[in-house]
Parts: sequence; structure tokens; C-alpha cells
Amino acid sequence: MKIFSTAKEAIEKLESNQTIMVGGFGLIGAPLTLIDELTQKDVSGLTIISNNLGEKGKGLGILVNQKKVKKGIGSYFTSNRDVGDAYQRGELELELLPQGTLAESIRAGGAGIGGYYTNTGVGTELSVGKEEKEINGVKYIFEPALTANVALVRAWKADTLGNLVYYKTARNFNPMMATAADYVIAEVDEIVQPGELSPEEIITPHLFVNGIVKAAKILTKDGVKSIG
Amino acid sequence: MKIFSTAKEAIEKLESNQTIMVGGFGLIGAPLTLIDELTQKDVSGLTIISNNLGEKGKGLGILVNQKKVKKGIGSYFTSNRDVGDAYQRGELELELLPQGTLAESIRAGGAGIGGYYTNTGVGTELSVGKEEKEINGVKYIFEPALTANVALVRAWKADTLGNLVYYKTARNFNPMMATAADYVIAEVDEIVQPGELSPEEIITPHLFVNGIVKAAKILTKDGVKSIG
Amino acid sequence: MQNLIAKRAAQELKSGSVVNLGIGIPTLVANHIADGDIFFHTENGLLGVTDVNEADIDPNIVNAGKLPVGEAIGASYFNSAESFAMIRGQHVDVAILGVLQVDAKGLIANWAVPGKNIMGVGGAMDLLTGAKKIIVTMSHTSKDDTSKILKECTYPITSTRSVNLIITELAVFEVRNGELYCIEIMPNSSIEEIREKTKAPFKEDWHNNGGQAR
Amino acid sequence: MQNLIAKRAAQELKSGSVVNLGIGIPTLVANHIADGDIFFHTENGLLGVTDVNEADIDPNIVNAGKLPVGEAIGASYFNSAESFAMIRGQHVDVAILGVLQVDAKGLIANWAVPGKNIMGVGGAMDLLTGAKKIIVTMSHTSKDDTSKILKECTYPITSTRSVNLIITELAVFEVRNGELYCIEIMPNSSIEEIREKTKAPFKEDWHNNGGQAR
Repeated sequence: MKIFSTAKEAIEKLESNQTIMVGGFGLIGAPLTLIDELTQKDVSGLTIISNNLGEKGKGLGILVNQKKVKKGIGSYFTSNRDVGDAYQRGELELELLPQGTLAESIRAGGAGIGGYYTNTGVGTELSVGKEEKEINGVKYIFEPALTANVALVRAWKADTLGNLVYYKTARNFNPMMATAADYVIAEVDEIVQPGELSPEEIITPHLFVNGIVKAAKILTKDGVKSIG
Repeated sequence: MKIFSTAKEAIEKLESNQTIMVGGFGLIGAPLTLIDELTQKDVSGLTIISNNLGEKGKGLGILVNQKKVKKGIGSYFTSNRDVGDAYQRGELELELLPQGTLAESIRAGGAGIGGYYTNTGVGTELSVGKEEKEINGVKYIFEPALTANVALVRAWKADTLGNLVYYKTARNFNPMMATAADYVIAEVDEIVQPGELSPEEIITPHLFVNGIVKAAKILTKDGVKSIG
Repeated sequence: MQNLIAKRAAQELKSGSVVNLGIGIPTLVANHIADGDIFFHTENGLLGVTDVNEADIDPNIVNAGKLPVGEAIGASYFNSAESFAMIRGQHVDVAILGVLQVDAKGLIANWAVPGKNIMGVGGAMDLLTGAKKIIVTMSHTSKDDTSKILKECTYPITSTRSVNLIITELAVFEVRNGELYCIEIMPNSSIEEIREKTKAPFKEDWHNNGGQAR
Repeated sequence: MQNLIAKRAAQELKSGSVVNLGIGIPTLVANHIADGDIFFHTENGLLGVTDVNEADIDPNIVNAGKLPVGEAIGASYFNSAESFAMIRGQHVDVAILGVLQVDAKGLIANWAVPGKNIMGVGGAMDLLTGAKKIIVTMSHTSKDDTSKILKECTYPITSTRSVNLIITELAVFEVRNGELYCIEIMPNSSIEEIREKTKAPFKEDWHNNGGQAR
């Protein structure tokens, strides 16, 4: 576990053509500092696994406009029209998954599960080409696990071992993503000493985390602000 | 959500031939009061899903000796020799699962997943008769989800809505079991008012819980003691 | 009109229920709950959603529509996998959703429009599969005055499961064994208007609501 | 003897490692760790296992062997599904296990004896599948003096995966591409004794440990 002093250092190991999970539900719980740093890094051909690909010209949306993203895997690309446009122009591949399937597949990836059967999506356009199986009289479709080279997550507090706790609904996809990538970096508001987080309260035990860095961009009522 | 004043009331709805999940890893985190009450109830043909079937003449072990248990599904029956003996006599069916598979299958049951692929157990005696599938070059076996009619769980504190928190390693199988049964009763040390448990700390949100009751039997350094 | 629909939907919610509210009209349902014993779930990870005053807004506490909400007493937070495990594992009693179309069997379309750049499904399919009861709240017709209740959906369906109840500003329909039953005429509506603006066959059954209809 | 084996196993643990200790000799390994930077995981739901004094025993904090343990600073608790997700998802660096038998390919048997009433597997198969490195600690022979290192296991195997290292009171074997390499002779042992008491073919390779052997 490494404590990075800048986001730039934190994402030094990221490379072109990697698969990167990015936490957040819209801007809420998104690692805004790390995303911003990624827009400044010379990489391309990325596969991004994230609920959405930012908003128009914001967050992951910048990466899309920079054509650094080869493929997006998520549940809701609607909120950024640029994503749909890039897709129509054939510049961007998209894989649309029900939100619960996205969350569950990431969890499966982190838990060493190869794939699982869900009844969400059965008989819809999103099940086309997916293996069907009947279990106890119910129809299910197969969904493979998702894993990544890197996960960029947003937490509230970390201790110096790398244990993480999250803040309110900013928790969302972050805890699963922290389990499902080879290299996990968490952007946090506060770094505390081991023992300051209650052992019963820790959501992401440190064995999942490779690096932490303090957030330099935070979400406020009035939008994203730079701090420190 | 109902607050029961006695364990007897709490298990009133339990019937013969039901499938019952029982929390705990040995005596740790086991709902000792509810189990004790179950030994006094006139039921038979039960399927018990629990990591182990108690110890010789203790806890679920009494149920086994009373011949109330038709089948046990768990990972470690070794610690109660009576279980092996009843099995050899043909009085008890057993389904042995790796501990991780047991835990994961219960979670799957609570999450609406039909089943999943794990590589644990592949090529061993415990995979005999199980469907095999290769995913990305790795061999997996199919494991179906586990669900139950009733779950008896042990928590530390409940609020009057039914939100639960657990104590240390007494957490073990309890949170998953609380999600995977139609009727969930939690035995707790303490019942507090809503708002007294931190929203970030609640492990089992109240929507999973049907009833709570205060523990009358607790595990101490010197063994199980009756209180109150 | 929206509040009329939301108010009617609120009447369906039994004390102690766990209810997931979709975006749009469904969000308004919470304003019409008299009793505090209804628990609102939002799929981004909160059980115990309440209103929030402008002054108390926390940008990190939002609902599925990414709008700021408050935290009720006894609320709890959880991650997205756990949240959808609740939905998909049938632990949510009622989901109230908006739709683009609903058909004669009670199947709905609410996530995609052919030829349009809408590429989001969010939690719609999960809710359709997992919630014990599905209530649709919607305007009876779309902006161009065409019926949203059709013989068959022309947009991609959200699930092969029928919804349970459909509430519009004109009528309330129940889906029974894959057939629509008009069970209520809403205030200022008439059976003639309902017949005119509903492009799916439906039966009429008023026996449960006295003289309210016809 | 047990401590000798445990001490040797402890030398394998790199700073920062997450280590799962099995029942028996593996439990002793923790006593031989000089540096505090090794994190012990127990599959019943605790990362950060430490020793506990008799006076501080809490009956609800136990390890996989149901023995009382302590909670390290920075420890965390989690449920069994999360704990095995850590193991099966390859987030545990090293598992140290006892075995009944190990064969010429490094396959082990440690959960069942044919004809005996042992009907427990616990977390053995999960650890074999998921831990990045598997170290076996065991007595070289069983009570009746027969070798526990055999050409082929006669008991049911725990996994089709070979272990990485085998430490007995007589020798240390490394498993390389499904073959045993004796890489170290333990104190008070000899290559003759190892050859005599090992019923599986093995190669000898001492190049990594200077004059220690032979």
C-alpha cells in the first residue's frame, strides 16, 4: 500500500489499452481528481467500466471527447449526449448492462466467480446472444464476471494501511470496484491512522487497496471545486 | 417487523419439513436461544442449512439426536460425531459444500441469482455430478443458489425497525442468511431506538428482517449461559 | 395532473412497505404519504429516503435521478451490488415507475426509443424483475396526443413480466392474467374519454369502487 | 518439531503480505513473525488476527479453528461471503495449511479419509483455489511412521492445483511445474533420512542455499 502525494503519481502506472473501472453514480462518488488527472495523461484505447461516462464535457466525458476511450461498459450513457454521438459515428463501442447486472458482475469479478445467472433482462433486447438457462422453472441469462487492470475509486476516509470507509450515497459502485481490479487507487477526503476507523465499520479492508491519494477536487452544492 | 417477547413466540410459525438457515460458525454467532427453543418444538423433517450441525449433544446437535433433521447442508460436520453416525445409519442426509461455496450460495439466494460458477472444488469428489463450464480458459463448476423458508440469525443490536449490526467474528454467516429466507428472525443482545445505529454502520437493513427477540442464552468464556 | 396521479399511487402503499420510486411522477408519490411507516428505497444505495430542505442539501445524498434527498431516522446506506440484491432478491415490496408505453398485456417499454440516442437502462429491468408489485404512473397520452397504452409496445420492452397497476390522469387499470381491467375512472375523466384514448383492448370492472365510476 | 517447521514457514512471509493460517502447525507461524507488517486473515471474518492474553479473551473473536484470538490495530470484520470472496478472488497472498498427504505433483489431500466419519471440508478447497501461494506445513510421516509424501494421494484430493512449498521437520520441497524439488535439509535431518521417508520421487536442488544442505 502506497500513499501518493499527487494524483499524477497515483496514476503513473496506468497505460494505454487497459481496462479501468471508475466508481461513481454520476458525479456522486466519482474519483474526480483521478479522472481529471487521467484527462491529462497521454493514453488511448481505454475500456472504461463505469455506471455512466460522465456528463457532456465533464469528468469521463472529457476522456470520451479526447478519443481516449475505445469502449464503455455501463448502465446509463444517456446523460452525456456526446457518448451517443461518438457511438453513432462508430468511434466508441458501448456495452449496456442493467445497473444491477453491472454491479453484480463487478462483485463477481472481485470474488473469483466466473459468471452467474440472473433473470434481469430475460427476453429483452439486452439478452440477445446471451446463454439462457432454466433453474427451478425460472428463466435466467448468463452474465460473465467483470474485472479490470485498474480501479479508480472514491472513498471518504482511508487509514494508512489502506482500509476505506465511504460517505452516504457516494458509496455506490466503489466498494465492488475496489475488489475487482489488479491495481486499486482510492481518492479520499481524509487519511487517518490505523485504529481510528472502527473495525466493524470498515467497508473495504486494506488487502484490496494498492494506493491512496487525497482528493483535490470535491463535489459541493455548487458543483465541483478544487481544494488544497 | 415484529418484536417478540419470547423465543417461543418468535418461532411459532416454524413448521415441519421446512428449510431453515441457522447462523453461526460453531457456537460463535449462533442463535442459541432460538435453537434451544427449536429443540423444544414438535417439528420434524427439517432441512438445516448451517456451517455445522452443532456439537455432540449441543445446539443443533440436539435437534439431530431428536431426529428432527432430515437433511443438513453445511461445510463442516466433523465436529459433531453424532452427525456422522446418523449419516452412516442412513437417518440423516448430508450435503457437504466448501465453506466459501456455502456462503456464496446463500448470498446468491438472497440476491435473486439462480446460480453461479466457481472454481473451488473443480476436479474433486465434491464436484461429482456438477455441471462444468470453461470461462476464459478456466474450469468452473455450477453451484445453485440456496434459499430457505426461515432464517434464524444472531445479531448484536437491532433497532425497533429491524436494522441489525453484528459483533466481531460472530457476524459470519448471519448477514447472508438474513437475506435468503422468506421469514427472518434475529436474536439480539440489545434493542435500541431507530437512529441509535449509524446509517453507515448498519449491516442488515430492516427490509430483510421479519422479527427480533432478545437473547436469553449467550456465549461466555465459560460456555453458554442463560440470562434474564 | 402529475400530483393527481401521484396521490392515487400513494393510496396503494400499505403501512410497512418498502417502496422504490422512479424518476418523474413517481418521485412525487412521497409527498402524498400520510403515515411515516413507508420506507423509500433508492437503488443507488439508501433505504430511508426523505425530503430535504434547500438549506440541508448534501450533494452526496441523492436518489436514482441524482436529485438531492434527505436521510430518514433509521436509514441505512449500502453499495450498488447490495442495493440491487435487495431489488433482484425480491425484498422491495413496490416499485413505482414511469413508462414510455404499456401494452394490452401490461408489458412496458421505458428504456429505449428506436433510432434515438437514448442509451441507458439504469435499474429499470432490475426493478421489473425483482419488485413484488409494479405500479406504473404516467400521462395517458404523449405530447402529440397519441395513446401510450397500446395493443403492443413498439419500443423495446423492459421485461417479459407484466406490471400490476397502471395509473394515469384518466384511469386506473389493473393487470389480471395478462389482461387490462379498467377499475377506476379518475376525477374529471369519463369512460368515453378513456375508451377514446386507450389503444389497447381492456375490460371494465368497477365492482370494487362503488358508484365512483360510470 | 512443530515450532521448527512454523519458524521456517515464517521466513517465507514477505513484508506487507496477507496470510491465512490453517489449524495446527500453521497457527504457530504467527509466533515467529519478527515484523508487524504481516496481516493475518481468518476465513470466519477477520483481517488482523493477533494473539490474545488469557485475561482478554472474548469468546466471540475466534479463528478458523474456533480458538480465541485478538484484534490487531487496523483490523476489520466482514461476513463469510466477503471473507471467501477475498480468498477466492485471489486477494490473499499466502495460505499455510496442514495436510494428510501430498503427492509427487504437489497435490494435497487434507479434508477426507475414506471409510472414516470425517465429513468436513471447511475452507480448505477455497484456499487451495484462491490463495496466491500455498505453503504446506506438516510432519514428514504420520503417527505410524509412514510417509505423508506419496507418489499419489490415496485420500481424496483437495484441489487439482499443486501447492508451492512443503515444509516438514526433515526437508523443504518446492513444487516446480508439477515436480518436487528438495531445496533444503532441515536441522538434524539428512538427505538419507529424507530419501528414506519420502515415498514420492523428487529432484534435489540446493543452489539457492549455499552450503546449508549436504
